[in-house]
Amino acid sequence: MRNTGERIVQNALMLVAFSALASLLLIAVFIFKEGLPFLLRTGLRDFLLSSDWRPQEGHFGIYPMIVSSLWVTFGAMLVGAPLGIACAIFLNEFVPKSVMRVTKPTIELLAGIPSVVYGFIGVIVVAPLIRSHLGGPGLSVLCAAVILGIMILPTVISISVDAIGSVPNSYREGALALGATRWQSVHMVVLKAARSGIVAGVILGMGRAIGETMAVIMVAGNSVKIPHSALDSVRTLTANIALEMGYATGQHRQALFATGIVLFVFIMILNSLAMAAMKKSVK
Amino acid sequence: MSDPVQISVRNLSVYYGKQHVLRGITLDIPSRHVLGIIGPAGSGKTAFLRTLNRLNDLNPDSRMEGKILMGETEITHSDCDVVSLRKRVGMVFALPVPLPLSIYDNLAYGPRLSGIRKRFQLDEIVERSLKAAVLWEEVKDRLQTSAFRLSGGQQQRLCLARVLAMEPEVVLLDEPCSGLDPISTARIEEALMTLKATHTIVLVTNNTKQAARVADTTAFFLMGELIEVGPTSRLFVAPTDSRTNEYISGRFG
Amino acid sequence: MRVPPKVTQAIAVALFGGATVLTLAVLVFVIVFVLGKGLPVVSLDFLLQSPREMGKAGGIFPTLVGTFLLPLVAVAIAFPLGVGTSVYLTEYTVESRMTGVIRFGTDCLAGIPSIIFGLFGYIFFVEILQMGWCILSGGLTLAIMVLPTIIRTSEEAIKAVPTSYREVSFSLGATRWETVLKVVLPTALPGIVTGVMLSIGRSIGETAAVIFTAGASLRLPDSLFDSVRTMAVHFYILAREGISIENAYGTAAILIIAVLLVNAVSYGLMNRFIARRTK
Amino acid sequence: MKRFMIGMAMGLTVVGLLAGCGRQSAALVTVAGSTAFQPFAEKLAEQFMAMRNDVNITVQGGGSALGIQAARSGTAQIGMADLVQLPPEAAELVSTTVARDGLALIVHPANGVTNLSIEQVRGLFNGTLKNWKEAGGADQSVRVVSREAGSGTRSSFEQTVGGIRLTAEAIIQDSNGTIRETVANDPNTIGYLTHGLLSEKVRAVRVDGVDCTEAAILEGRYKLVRPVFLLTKGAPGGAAKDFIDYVLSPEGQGMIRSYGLLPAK
Repeated sequence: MRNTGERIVQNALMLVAFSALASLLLIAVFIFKEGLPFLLRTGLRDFLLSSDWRPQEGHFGIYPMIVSSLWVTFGAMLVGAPLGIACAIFLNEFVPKSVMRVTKPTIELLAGIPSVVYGFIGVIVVAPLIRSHLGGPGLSVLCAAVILGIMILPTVISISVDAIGSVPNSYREGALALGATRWQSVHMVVLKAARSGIVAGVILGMGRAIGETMAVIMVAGNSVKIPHSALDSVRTLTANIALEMGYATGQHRQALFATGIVLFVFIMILNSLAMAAMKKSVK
Repeated sequence: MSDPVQISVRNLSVYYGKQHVLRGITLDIPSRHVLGIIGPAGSGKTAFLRTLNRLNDLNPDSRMEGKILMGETEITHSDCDVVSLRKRVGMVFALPVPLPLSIYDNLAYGPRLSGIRKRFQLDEIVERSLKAAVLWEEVKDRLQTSAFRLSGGQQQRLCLARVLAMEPEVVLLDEPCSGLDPISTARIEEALMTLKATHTIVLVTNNTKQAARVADTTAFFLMGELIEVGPTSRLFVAPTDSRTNEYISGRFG
Repeated sequence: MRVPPKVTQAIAVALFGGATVLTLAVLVFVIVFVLGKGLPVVSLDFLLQSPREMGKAGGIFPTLVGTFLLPLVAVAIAFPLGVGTSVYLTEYTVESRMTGVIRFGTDCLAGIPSIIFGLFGYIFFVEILQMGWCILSGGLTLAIMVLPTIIRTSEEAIKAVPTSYREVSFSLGATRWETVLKVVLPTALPGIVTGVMLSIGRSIGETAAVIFTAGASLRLPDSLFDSVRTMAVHFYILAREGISIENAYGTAAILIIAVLLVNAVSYGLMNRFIARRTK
Repeated sequence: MKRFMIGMAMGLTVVGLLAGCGRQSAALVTVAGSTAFQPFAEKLAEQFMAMRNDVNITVQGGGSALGIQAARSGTAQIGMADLVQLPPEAAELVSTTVARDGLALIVHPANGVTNLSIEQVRGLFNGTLKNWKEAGGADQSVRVVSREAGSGTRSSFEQTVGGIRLTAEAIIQDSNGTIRETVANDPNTIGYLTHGLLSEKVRAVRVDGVDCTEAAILEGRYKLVRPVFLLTKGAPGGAAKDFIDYVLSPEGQGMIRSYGLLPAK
């Protein structure tokens, strides 16, 4: 009786263990099922490389959205990565452990602020500043980059802090014993050892930035065009889906799911890169 | 309490992955008897103990050959019900491991698994086991406090009592006194002397003096091999193998 | 020309210190800004009344209910699945290609943007299963979204349970499941709860996935098959549509307090857990 | 063991619930579609349910296209659409005109322009008029705000103005409210919204010299007008019919009028 019970439990647990994988596959299957036929019909080149997005006239080119997504993500990295990494180095190497123990959880708490709140602050505070001081509509690449850069800070900081923290103290002591200053020991020894962990943090931050939707819709302006400057209004892949999904039928709707496929592929590539970097840092 | 059993080990080999940790052990352990096992670290003593209750099964890399009979049961057989085997063969580990429960619940853990739920039955088992492990007087007023509150020596006796509460036929002890002070050690040995009237006991120890004090028979393991086994009185006075002599006289190990 | 090491050290400290202060200042500004504008709006009536005129007047009570129910449903579904998965991975199997695949799937799922979850939930639960926009559709979608978080944190917590506990339990004649149920899970509980709290926090703040699956109805739900609006969605709609900026701030303040509270509790639990582990 | 069994039982219950959830109770009516008509539908539903407590009406937004789709698939019993021309896939649905809606062109209150010709509107939205100077305003570049592709308001607007091919520079927002907020935040923008949602934050400009007022629309002088349809699969029946009848009743039409839309007839 007990053995049968055990066997049932084991099999049930094994079934359960596939739930995450099954969900992933289910998601992939349904997104692809809705979008792939369209993609094949239109052709990858026409879909990915055409700049003409006029769903009403049957033109579906998402090149501007791809470029915009990349620019916005790149901008967010420019804002978030240096700040985040500097913050992680400072907390790990230059302040007492007690300060770190308070600061790190505080920063991680902020990861919980809903993205719509960040987006709203972008509209109310950041966009008007850009409009009045730099010109343009305010709702722009720059605004999105600033807001997303702030949003990914907790991710970058948290993972970088862990990566730097896991560098053995003997490395630092070795450098310090040779007469290096704290900074020399950091940039010559510690950062080299923690590099892949930090890279992983930055890549995961990128994943979050490229996948963010609501905040971006609020601050990016959503014009369908290839941006010429940081002050131009743009539409990202995610915004394209969320903006038009509710109103789309037929081909238009399939095109949005196909946009989802492109986004899905982007994210999978980024995740694989991050995982590879993490693995390297474990070694 | 059922009759304690004789254990016979025939040509037992154990592997941990590629490592050959026990090589062709053949050994008999009479019932109501204390077998002491001595030997330096890495000699396979613990691995041997863990085959007797099949705890090695938890290590997916482990593999064994040969045969062990416990009474009528061939415990090395793949059909052997290891769960009921482990109820017959209790084990005390080198370091005391109280479960994160109260003293009472630690003691009742085994009996409850066997389906004993009635409070008065459990109360009775708890008291009897604690008395047998010479711990009752010290803890009888605080059975509901966490087992972590006890001292190291008390914790180890708690572990012994927890084993006894299952009413096992065989008790395995893996260097039970390695972390304890002399007074606590004496308490444990005191308990063992009483227990051997009713149980078969296998005591692994790296303290040769303890083996000399407690064991009826002593076996000497070295690098996975059984070098010599014999009555304690003889083995310590006139070992037949020179390596045994060197070990007990403290030249290595 | 070489800059003396002492100077580079001073520059580094100033630069990194400055960056840290800036980061903290920005993040604190976000909270203070929202709470400063929002808290004056908040009152007992605001919390307990139903919204009138789409939220221009009245309170936010139905959205509080929605914010409470959706994460609850999500966790009720994701908790057994997530903990079950982590128990299986840690206790019932050895590292193999299969566990590698499961881990890879979990990691990938963790990286998927919420809009994709929204699309999927809309297509699968709302349309194909014909559940419509409802608490259950939203809860199921969120459950998939937070599943990786629960799996990962539970796995960490379970791995931290000393092997000796398991050996003792087995040596006392417990089966694997009995060991899991009586020793492993109770010991790992604080860590598991942390994962649950983090998941609740994420569900509370989610907008994109919720709006597509649970809808945005302002009515008080009668059953799991009714549509609800969460505070995050309510805030989004109020602020975006300019219905009432004051009420938007008020909603955001409550939302932030709720999320911070949930996160703070989970960090408290985690710290207690780590303290116990290192003892 | 026992706990495990309970767990299994709970799991099965969840599966059972999932399987049994195609459930549509007779008294439940879902109305989905046009975000422009959504606030009106919510109010109407509120009042209707006050009289009929055996009916539950849930109102969802999502847009005209979604309204059509939801009505076709049965996700909603009633779809809301506010298009000048219904798309071909709506042919199988029965449409009932329940209101008319004027589209107001809006600018920031500080913008000097008060009147635009249809030609100028076309030029602004096509991106050929790039500076407010060219439309009689200050020397500032024009920023156009429009709705997303697929929006009923946008296609109605483009159809009534005619000849619009929206400039790529246009900022896109996904609802009337967000258009109004964006225009209210930036003095150089121009957008459009349903005239019922006009507020003091923005100013409506005259089109060909005609103010966007109720009277002008009713008299047919103001050109930018579109109908609002409620769509049902087959002739409306049951609670859905009762609700549509209520919307068309003098009381319902009065309520539509008092909140800024125009009656159907």
